[in-house]
Amino acid sequence: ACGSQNKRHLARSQTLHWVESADLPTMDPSKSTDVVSGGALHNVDEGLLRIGQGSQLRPGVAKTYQVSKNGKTWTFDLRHSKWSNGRPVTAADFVYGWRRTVKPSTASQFAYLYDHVKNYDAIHKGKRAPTQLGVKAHGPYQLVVTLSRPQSYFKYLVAAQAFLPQSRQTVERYGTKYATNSSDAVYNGPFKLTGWQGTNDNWTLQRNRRYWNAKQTKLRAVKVQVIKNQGTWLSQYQSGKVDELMTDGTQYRQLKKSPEMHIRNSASMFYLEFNQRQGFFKNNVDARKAVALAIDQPALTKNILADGSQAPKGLVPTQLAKRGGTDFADAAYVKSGTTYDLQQARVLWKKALQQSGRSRITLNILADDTPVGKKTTEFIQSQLTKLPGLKITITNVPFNVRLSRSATGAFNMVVSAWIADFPDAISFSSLFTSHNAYNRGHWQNQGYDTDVQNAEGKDANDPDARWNDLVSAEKILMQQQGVVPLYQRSQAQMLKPYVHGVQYFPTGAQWDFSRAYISDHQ
Amino acid sequence: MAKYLLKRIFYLLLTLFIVITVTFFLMKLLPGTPLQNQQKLSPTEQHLILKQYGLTKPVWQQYLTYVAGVFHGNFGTSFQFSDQPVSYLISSRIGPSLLLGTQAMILGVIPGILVGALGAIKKNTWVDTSMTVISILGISIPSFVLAVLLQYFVGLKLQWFPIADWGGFAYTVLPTIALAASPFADTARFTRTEMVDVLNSDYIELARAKGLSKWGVIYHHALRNSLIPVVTIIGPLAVNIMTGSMVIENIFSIPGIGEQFVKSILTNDYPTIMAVTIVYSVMLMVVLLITDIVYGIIDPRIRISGKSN
Amino acid sequence: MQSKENILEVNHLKINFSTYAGTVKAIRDVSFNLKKGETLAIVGESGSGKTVTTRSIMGLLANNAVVTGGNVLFHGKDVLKMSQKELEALRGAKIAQIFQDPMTSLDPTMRIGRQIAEPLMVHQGVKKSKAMAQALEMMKLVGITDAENRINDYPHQFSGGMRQRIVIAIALINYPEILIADEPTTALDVTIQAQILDLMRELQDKISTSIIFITHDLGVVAGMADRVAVMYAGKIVEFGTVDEIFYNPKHPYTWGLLSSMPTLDTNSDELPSIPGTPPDLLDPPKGDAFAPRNPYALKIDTEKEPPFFKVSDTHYAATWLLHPDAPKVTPPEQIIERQKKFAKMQQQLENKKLHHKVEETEEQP
Amino acid sequence: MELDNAKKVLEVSHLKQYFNMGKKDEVKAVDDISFDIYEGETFGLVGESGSGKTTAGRAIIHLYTPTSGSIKFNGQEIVGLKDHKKMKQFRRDMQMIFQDPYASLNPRMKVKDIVAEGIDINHLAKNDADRSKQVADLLATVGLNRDHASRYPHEFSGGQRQRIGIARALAVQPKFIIADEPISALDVSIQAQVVNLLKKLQRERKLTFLFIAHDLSMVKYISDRIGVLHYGRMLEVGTSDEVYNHPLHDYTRSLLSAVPVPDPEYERTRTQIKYDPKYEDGSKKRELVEIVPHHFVQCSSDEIPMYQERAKAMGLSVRA
Amino acid sequence: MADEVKLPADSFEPLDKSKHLDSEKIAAPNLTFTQDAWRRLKKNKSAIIAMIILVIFFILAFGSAFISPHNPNAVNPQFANLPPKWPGVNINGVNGTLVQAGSRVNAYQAAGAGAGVHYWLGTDYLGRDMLSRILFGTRISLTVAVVATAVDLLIGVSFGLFSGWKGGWIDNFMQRVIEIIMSIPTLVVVVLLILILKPGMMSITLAIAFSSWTTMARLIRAQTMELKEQEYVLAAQTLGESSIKIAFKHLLPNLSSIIIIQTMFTIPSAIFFEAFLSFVGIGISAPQASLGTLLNDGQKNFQFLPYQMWYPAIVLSVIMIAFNIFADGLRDAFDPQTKE
Ligand SMILES: Nc1ncnc2c1ncn2[C@@H]1O[C@H](COP(=O)(O)OP(=O)(O)OP(=O)(O)O)[C@@H](O)[C@H]1O
Ligand SMILES: Nc1ncnc2c1ncn2[C@@H]1O[C@H](COP(=O)(O)OP(=O)(O)OP(=O)(O)O)[C@@H](O)[C@H]1O
Ligand SMILES: [Mg+2]
Ligand SMILES: [Mg+2]
Repeated sequence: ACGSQNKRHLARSQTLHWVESADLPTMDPSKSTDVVSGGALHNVDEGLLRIGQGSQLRPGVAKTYQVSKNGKTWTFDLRHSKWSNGRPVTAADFVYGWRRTVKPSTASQFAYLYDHVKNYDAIHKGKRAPTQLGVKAHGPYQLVVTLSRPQSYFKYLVAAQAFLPQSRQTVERYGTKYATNSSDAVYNGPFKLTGWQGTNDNWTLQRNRRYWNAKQTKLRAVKVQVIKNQGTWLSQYQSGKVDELMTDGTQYRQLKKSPEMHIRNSASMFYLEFNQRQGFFKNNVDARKAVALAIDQPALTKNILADGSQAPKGLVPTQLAKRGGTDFADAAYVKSGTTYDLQQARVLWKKALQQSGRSRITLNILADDTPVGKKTTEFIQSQLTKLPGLKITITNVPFNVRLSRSATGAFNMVVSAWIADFPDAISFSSLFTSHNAYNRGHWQNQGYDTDVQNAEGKDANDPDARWNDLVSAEKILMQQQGVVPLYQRSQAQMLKPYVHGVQYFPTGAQWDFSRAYISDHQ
Repeated sequence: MAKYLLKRIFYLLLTLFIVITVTFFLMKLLPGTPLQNQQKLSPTEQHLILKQYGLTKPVWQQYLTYVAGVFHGNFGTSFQFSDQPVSYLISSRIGPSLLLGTQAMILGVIPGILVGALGAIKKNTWVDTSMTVISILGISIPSFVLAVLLQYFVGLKLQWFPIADWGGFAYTVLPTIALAASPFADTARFTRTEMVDVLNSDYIELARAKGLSKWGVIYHHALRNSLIPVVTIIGPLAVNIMTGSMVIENIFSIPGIGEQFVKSILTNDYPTIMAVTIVYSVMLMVVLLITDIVYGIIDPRIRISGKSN
Repeated sequence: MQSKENILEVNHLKINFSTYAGTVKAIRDVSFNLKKGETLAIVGESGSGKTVTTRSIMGLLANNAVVTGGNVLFHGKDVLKMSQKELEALRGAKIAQIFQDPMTSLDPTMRIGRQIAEPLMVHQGVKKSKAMAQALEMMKLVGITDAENRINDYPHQFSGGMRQRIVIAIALINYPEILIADEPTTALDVTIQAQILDLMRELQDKISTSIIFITHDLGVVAGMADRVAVMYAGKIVEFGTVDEIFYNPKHPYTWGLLSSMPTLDTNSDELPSIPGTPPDLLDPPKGDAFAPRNPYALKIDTEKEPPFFKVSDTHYAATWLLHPDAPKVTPPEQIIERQKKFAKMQQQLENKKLHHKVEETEEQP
Repeated sequence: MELDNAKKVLEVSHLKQYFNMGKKDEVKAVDDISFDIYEGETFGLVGESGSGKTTAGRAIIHLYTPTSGSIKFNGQEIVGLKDHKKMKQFRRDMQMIFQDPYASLNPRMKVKDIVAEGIDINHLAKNDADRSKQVADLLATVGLNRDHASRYPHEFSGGQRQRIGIARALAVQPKFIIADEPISALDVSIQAQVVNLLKKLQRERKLTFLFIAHDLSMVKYISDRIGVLHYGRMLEVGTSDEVYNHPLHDYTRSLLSAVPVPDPEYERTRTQIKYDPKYEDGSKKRELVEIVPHHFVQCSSDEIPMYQERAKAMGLSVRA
Repeated sequence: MADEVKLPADSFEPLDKSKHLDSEKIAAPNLTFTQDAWRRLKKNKSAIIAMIILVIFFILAFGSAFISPHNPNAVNPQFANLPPKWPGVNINGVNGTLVQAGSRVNAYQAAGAGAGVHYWLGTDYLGRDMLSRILFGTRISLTVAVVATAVDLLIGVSFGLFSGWKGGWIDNFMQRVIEIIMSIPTLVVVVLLILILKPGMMSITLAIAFSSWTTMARLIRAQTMELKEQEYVLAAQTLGESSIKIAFKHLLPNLSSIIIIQTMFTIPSAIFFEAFLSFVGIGISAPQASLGTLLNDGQKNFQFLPYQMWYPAIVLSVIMIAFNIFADGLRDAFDPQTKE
C-alpha cells in the first residue's frame, strides 16, 4: 500500500502514530550510532542526497553532482534552502559538519565512513588538522569533495547521517547541550523535532514549513512513542493508538494473512563466525563445513523466527546489489555454503574431530540476549548437538558485551550481524579481509583479500571488473566456509490501511515519512 | 529526638558512602565501555571517548572524582544518551515512578488495611476466608502477569482505561493496580495478624468491659493499635514497589526510572546503573527513616524515649 | 440478712468450651448470689473457673463458650439472654471490672484521661470536657498525685501500682452496682497490694458497690471478703461467711488450702500440702473431682458427686464427709486450731448476745 | 544455730551490679551489698519487685560479671576467676533453681536429658545405663517416677516441672543452691509440695540455700536468716525471727505490715505502716551496722543511736 | 439439698490411699513437640491440602527428570506454537485449534502433525513440549528457591545466632551491618551480583540468598535474645555448658519453628524473585527454563497463544499459594498459643 500512486482523499488529521522500541539517545549527526536516532535524523535533516524507496537516490540539498573521471573529485551544487531557524543552508555548513565529525575530539563512531576522503586517515590519527579534510566550499552553494581513492558508492554515503550538514552557529551556541533535546538543535529536513527533552520516550516530527520541498510533505506530524514490550505494542496497534506494528515471530504467524502486513527486507545478515585465531576451527575447514551443513536455515527462518526473515543464499543479502538484472546473491551462490545436510555434516564432523585428534568437544556459542538472539542460539544448539561428540553451550549477553567479546576473540562461535551502510556488496565483502576489524574470527584467505583489494582499488572505476571481483570473493568465503550465514533479516510490519507513502529502505536509516499521508478512513 | 535524628542521618550517609563505594568498584569489575563501535575507532579516538567519560584516569582517581561528583549531584554522563548527564536522565524520569509508586502505595496500603482489619474482625467467617484468599492471590500472581491480564481484559477488551503510554490520570490506573497488588496483599495479611493479636489483648477486653460497642472498641482502640506496626512494613513495601515498577513501566511504556534501570543493566550503562542504585538506596533509606520517625511520633511508647528499637 | 436484696444471682451455671481437643467443662454447676454492698470473694487455684464465671456475668464469654445450663440474674433479668445492646448498656455502667494485669489492660496509645472518661461518654453521653473533669476527680479519688498534669500521660509513663489505680478509676467512674475484681493485685508487690486493697475498701464504703473479688491468695480474702466461695475444678465446693470459711472450714480442699499456707507464726518442719495436680477439665473424673488428691476420700467420692450439705444458714460445703453416715475424720492440725478459735468466737458471740440484745441486722459478719 | 562458730560458705562483700553502664538508662540493680551465708543454713532474700534480688542471685552464681565487689565461695574468690578447673568445680558446687517453671525447662528436650545435662557436662556417668539410673534416682528424689523420664516438659504441671528443675540442679551434687522465687509462679496448693521438698533435701544433703522470694510468710517459714533488699541495697540482715518479730528498719516494718494473713480477725485489725524512704536517700554514706548481735541495719554513723534506741525499746540487747 | 437416695452401705469407707493418690500419673500419650505441631497441622485442612499440592509438585518436577513426556529441550521447529491437544477431547482450548485472524483453525493439521501427535499443554516457539518445559521449569525454580533459601538459612541463622548470643558491641556492630545491607534495595544487590557473577543458576541462587538472609538474621537474633534470657539457657550456663553446646542443644531446637516458618516464606519469594529476574532479562539462561522464563516468554504472546502464559502462571500461582497457606498453617501449628 505504501508508495501507491493512486491518491486517496486525505484524512482531516494528518498525524501518523509511529513506534520505536528503544529510546532516542541523541540528535547529534556526528554521534548518532543507532537506528532510532538515524531514523529521526533522516527525517528532520537532509544531506546532499536522499535515499528513498528501493534504495533509489533522490536529490537532497544538492541539486546535482558531478564526479571526475578518476572518480576522486565530487562536486555538488547546492540548492537555496533554509534551516528551520530561517538561516540558509550553505556549503560551509557541510564543511563544518564533516570536519566536526572526523575531528578526533568529537569521537564520532561512524567517522570511518569517511575513509576514502582525502586526509581522513591522518586526521583520524590526529596527525593533521580537521581543516585538511578533502572537502571545500566553493562559494555558498558549491561543495567539492576530494577522495584519496575512487569510491563508486560515495553517493550513497553522502546520504547517511554522518555526512549531514551542521550549522556552526547552532553548534557553538548550544555547546555541550547541542542536540541533546529537540529545541537545542536546528533542522533542514522535511520535519523538525519537537517534544524531545533528551530522555523522554515520545517525541514528534513536526512538518518543517521552511523545508525547500515542504509542499510535498502531507503529514502534519509523526508522533513517535517508545514501546518496549511486544505485547503492549500489539494491543496498542489493535486499539488504534498506533499505526504500525513490527511483529515478532508469533504475531507474524497469526497476522501474516492480514492485508495490513508488509514484509520489510533489510540489507542485514546474521551469520556465525568461528574463532580461527587458534583452537579447533583454525585450519579446520571440515569442522566449519560440518557446522554449516548441520544448520537448517529454512527451518530457522520459517518455523523458529517466523517473522518474515529469509534463509540466506550467501553472506551478501539478496536485493542489496544488482547488475544487469542479476542479484548479487544469485551470482555468487555456493550451494554447500547454506544448505542443510545432516548426513554429510556428520561425516565431515568426524573427519574434523579426527584432524584435531579428539573424540568429543564442547563449544560455546556467543550471541545477543535479544529474544531473536536467544531463539537463534537455542535452535542452533539443538541442531549442532546432533553432530557426534559435540556439546554446545550458549551465552547470551548484551549487545556491547557481545561486541567487546567478539573483538577480543573471547568466543568459539559468535552470532554476528551486519547491516549494509549503503547499497553495495562491498559493505559486506570488506568485512572478511584479513585485517578488517570486523573479521572477529580472523579467517584469512589470500584470494579473498586480493579480490576485495582489487574491487576497492584497481577496479574501483570499472563496474564489471569490480562486480566480478566481489562475486569471486564471496564464492571463496562460502567455499571455505569462513562464516556461516544464518538468516537475512526481514521485518514483518503491520501498517494501518489508511497509512500511505511511508518509504522503507533496507540500508542505514530505514524510514522516510516525507511522502507519507493518511487517507480518509472514517 | 534531634540527637537521634542526627545519628540516623549519619548512618544514612555512611550507608550511602558504602553503597557508592561498593557499586563503584563492582562496576569496575565489569566489561563494557561507552564505545559502541570500537573496532572502527582509532586508538586516539578511543582514548578521547574514554577521556570524555573520565575513564582514562587511575581507578582510585576516578573513584574520588565520582564520590565528589555524587555529593554535588553529578553522576557522570550516560553511555546510552550521549552528552546527557545522568542526573538529568534521572530527574526527568523519576517523576512518573514516584507518582506511580505513591498511587500504588495508597491504593495498596489503605484497602489493604481495611481488608486486613475486616478479616480480623470477622475472623474465621467466610468474610475472613475470602479476604485471605484475595490477599494470598495478591502475593501469588506476579505483577507482570497481572499487568498483561489487565492490559488485555480491561484495556483492550473493555476499553475502560488506556492500555499503555503516559498521559493523564487515566493512564496511571492500570499500572497502579498492577503495582498495588502485592503491597495490598502484604498490608492485608500483616494488618490481619496484628489486629487479631490486638483483639486478643487485655485492653480490648477492658474496652469491651467498659461497655463500648463492638465497632466502638474497634474504632477507638483496636484500629490504632494494630495500625502502628503497619508503619514498619512501609519500608519493605516501598522496595516491592520499586522492584515491581521496573516491570510495570516496561509493560505500560511508562517513562520512569525503573524502566531505565533495566535498560541500563541490559546495556551495561554503568553510570546510569550506579546512579539509579544510589537513588534507590537513598529513597529506601529515606523511607525507612521517615517510617521510623513516624513510628516514633504515633507510638507514645517510643515517643518519650526517642529511640526506635 | 434477709433484709438485703440479692442484686445478682447465679443459678446452676454450666459452661463448656468446645476446642479441638474436645469439650472443656469449665463451669460445672455454679450457684451463688451477691448482695448489695457486700464483697464476695471467689478463691480457687488456677483453672478452677473463676474468670469464666465472672466473664459470664459481664456477658463477655469467648466465642467458643457454650452455656449449657443455668442463668445469671442481674436484678432478676437473665444476663445470658440479653441482647448485645442491653449488655453494652450494662457493662461499665452497672457492672464494671478490674483486670489482673495492670501492665497490659490499658490501651497503650490512648491518654489515660480519655480512657477513664470513656465509660462516661459511652453510657451517659457526657460531653468530653465534662467527662474529662470527672475523670480528673476520679484520678484524685484513687490517689493519683499530681492528677492535673498526669491526665494527658500515656499508660507506659505510670508504674504498675499507678496503672492499677487508673484501671480502678475506669471501673468506678460510673459508680457501678457490681465491681468485679479479677485478681486485681496478683501482679503487684505486697506494699502496693496493701495500698490498692485499702483503696478498694475505702471506695466501696463511699459508693457502696458490691464487689466480686477473685483471688487465690487467702490472705487477701481474709482482709477483703464478707463472704467466700471456694472453687475447685469448675464447681463451688464450699461457701460461707469469711469467718466460717477461715475458722470452720468443712471441705478437705479448703483444709488443704488453709493449712498449706504458712503464716508468720508457722514453725513446723513440714507444711501440710495437697498432693498431686488439679484434674483435667476435658475429662473430669467421675464423682468428686477432688477425690484423687483428697487424703480423706471415701469410696463414694469416686462414684458420686457430693451434694451441698448445709453447715449453717450461710455455710454450705460439698463433701461426703458431712453426710451423716460418713466416718468422723480428724482435719489437719492447723484446722483444728482454727476451729478452736471459731468455737471461741462463737462463744464470745453468744455471750455478747446474752449481754446486749443486739438487733439482728447488725449481726452481719 | 550457733552463728559465731559456723563456717561461712559464701561471703559477698560490696557487690555491685550495674546495667547499661555509662548510658542514659543506667540501672544500679545491685548497689554495694554485703552479706555472708553460713554452711547448712537457708538465707532468705526478700524485697519488692525490681529490688535486685534476681540480679544478686545471678551475679553470685556468675551468670553476670559483677561491676565490682567480691564473692568468695568456700574461701575461693569467684569474681574474675580464670582458672578453668576451679570454675568448673564452682559450677558444680553452686546451682540454681529458677522462678518460672515454664521457662526453665527446654521444651524440646526430654526430661531425662534435662536432668542429665549436668551429668553429661561433668562426665559423671560411666555409661548409658548408669546415666539412666542416676536420672531415675534423681526423679525419685523429687517425687517423680522413672516413667516421666521420657516425657517432654509441657506434659507436666507447674509443680512437677519445678521439681524437675530441682532434680537437674541436684544432678551435679551441689553444696549450695540459689532458689530464685521457686514457688511464686505456683498455685497455692502446689507451693507447699515444693517447699517441703526443698526442706527435705536440705536436711538429707546438708545443702545451703539462698532463698529468694517476695512472699514474706514463706521466706520466714523456710529461712534461718533473712536479708531485706530495697533499691539494690541491703537494708536489714538478721535471723528470721529477729527480722520478723523485731524489725528495726522502717522499710522492713512497712513491708511486714503489708503482708496479708489468712486470718480474718487479724486482718480486720491490721494497719499498714507507711514508709518514707528517707533512710535510703543516698545523701549520707550508709553501711550495714550490727545493732543487735547478728542483726544488721543499714545506717549512717549518726543514725546508729536511733536504731539502738529502737532495739532497746523492743527489749533487745544492743551490741556495744 | 441433701441427697435423698439410699446409698450403698460401703460408700463411706475411706479410700485406699495407695490406690488413688497416684495423681502424678500422666494419662496423655507421649507427644513430642513436633508430633504436637503435626497434630495441630493435621487439623488445618487447607494447610494439609497445600502441603499435598506441594509434595505433588515436588514429585512431578523432580520426577520429571525420569518420566517426562518429552525432552524439555528437544526443538521441533515444525511443531512450533501448537496449542494444547488432548486425545479424544473436543473442547476448544484443548482440541488443538486456535483462533487465527478471526477464524478457528486446526493448528495441528496446519503444521502437518499426524493424528498421533498431541501435546497436552501445547508447544512453545521452538516446538518444545510445554508440559515438559513447565515441569522442567518448576524443577529449576524450586531448585533455585530451595538452594537459595538453604544458603540464606545458613548465613542468616548463624549471623543472627551469633549476634544475638554475643550481645553488646558485637551485636551492635552486626546490627549496623544488617541495617546497612537492608538499606540497599535488594533488587540492586541482586542485579549487581548477577552482572558480576554472570547470569546463570549459580549466581541467581547466590544473589537471591544474599538478598533475603537479613530478614532471617533479624528474626533469629531477636528470638535468640529472648531465648538467652530464658531460664533453661541460664540453667545450662550455671551447669557450665559451653556456648557452642548451648547453641546446638538449647537455642537451635527452639529456633527451629521460626526457621522452618521463615523458610516456607522465603522459598516462594525466591521463586518470585527468580521470575522477576527472568522478566527483566537476567534470569536463568537457555535452554534451561524456569517458571519465570516461561512466563516471560508466554506473556509476550498472551493474545494469540494465551496458553503459553496461563499454564506457567497457574503453576507458579498454585505453588505460591500453597507455600503461603502451608507456611501460615505451620506458623499456627508451631505456635503453642494457638487456641485449640
Ligand atoms: N476460651 C476458652 N477456650 C477453652 N477453654 C477455656 C477458655 N477459657 C477458659 N477455658 C478453660 O476454662 C477453665 C477455667 O478457666 P478460668 O480462666 O476461669 O480459670 P481461673 O480460675 O480464672 O484461673 P486463673 O487463676 O489462672 O485465672 C480452664 O481450664 C481454662 O483452660
Ligand atoms: N539485663 C538487664 N539489663 C538492664 N536492666 C536490668 C537487667 N536485669 C535486671 N535489670 C534491672 O535491674 C533491676 C533489678 O532487677 P531484678 O530482676 O534483679 O529484680 P528482682 O528483685 O528480681 O525483681 P522481681 O521480683 O520482679 O523478680 C530492675 O530495675 C531491672 O529492670
Ligand atoms: Mg483467671
Ligand atoms: Mg526476680
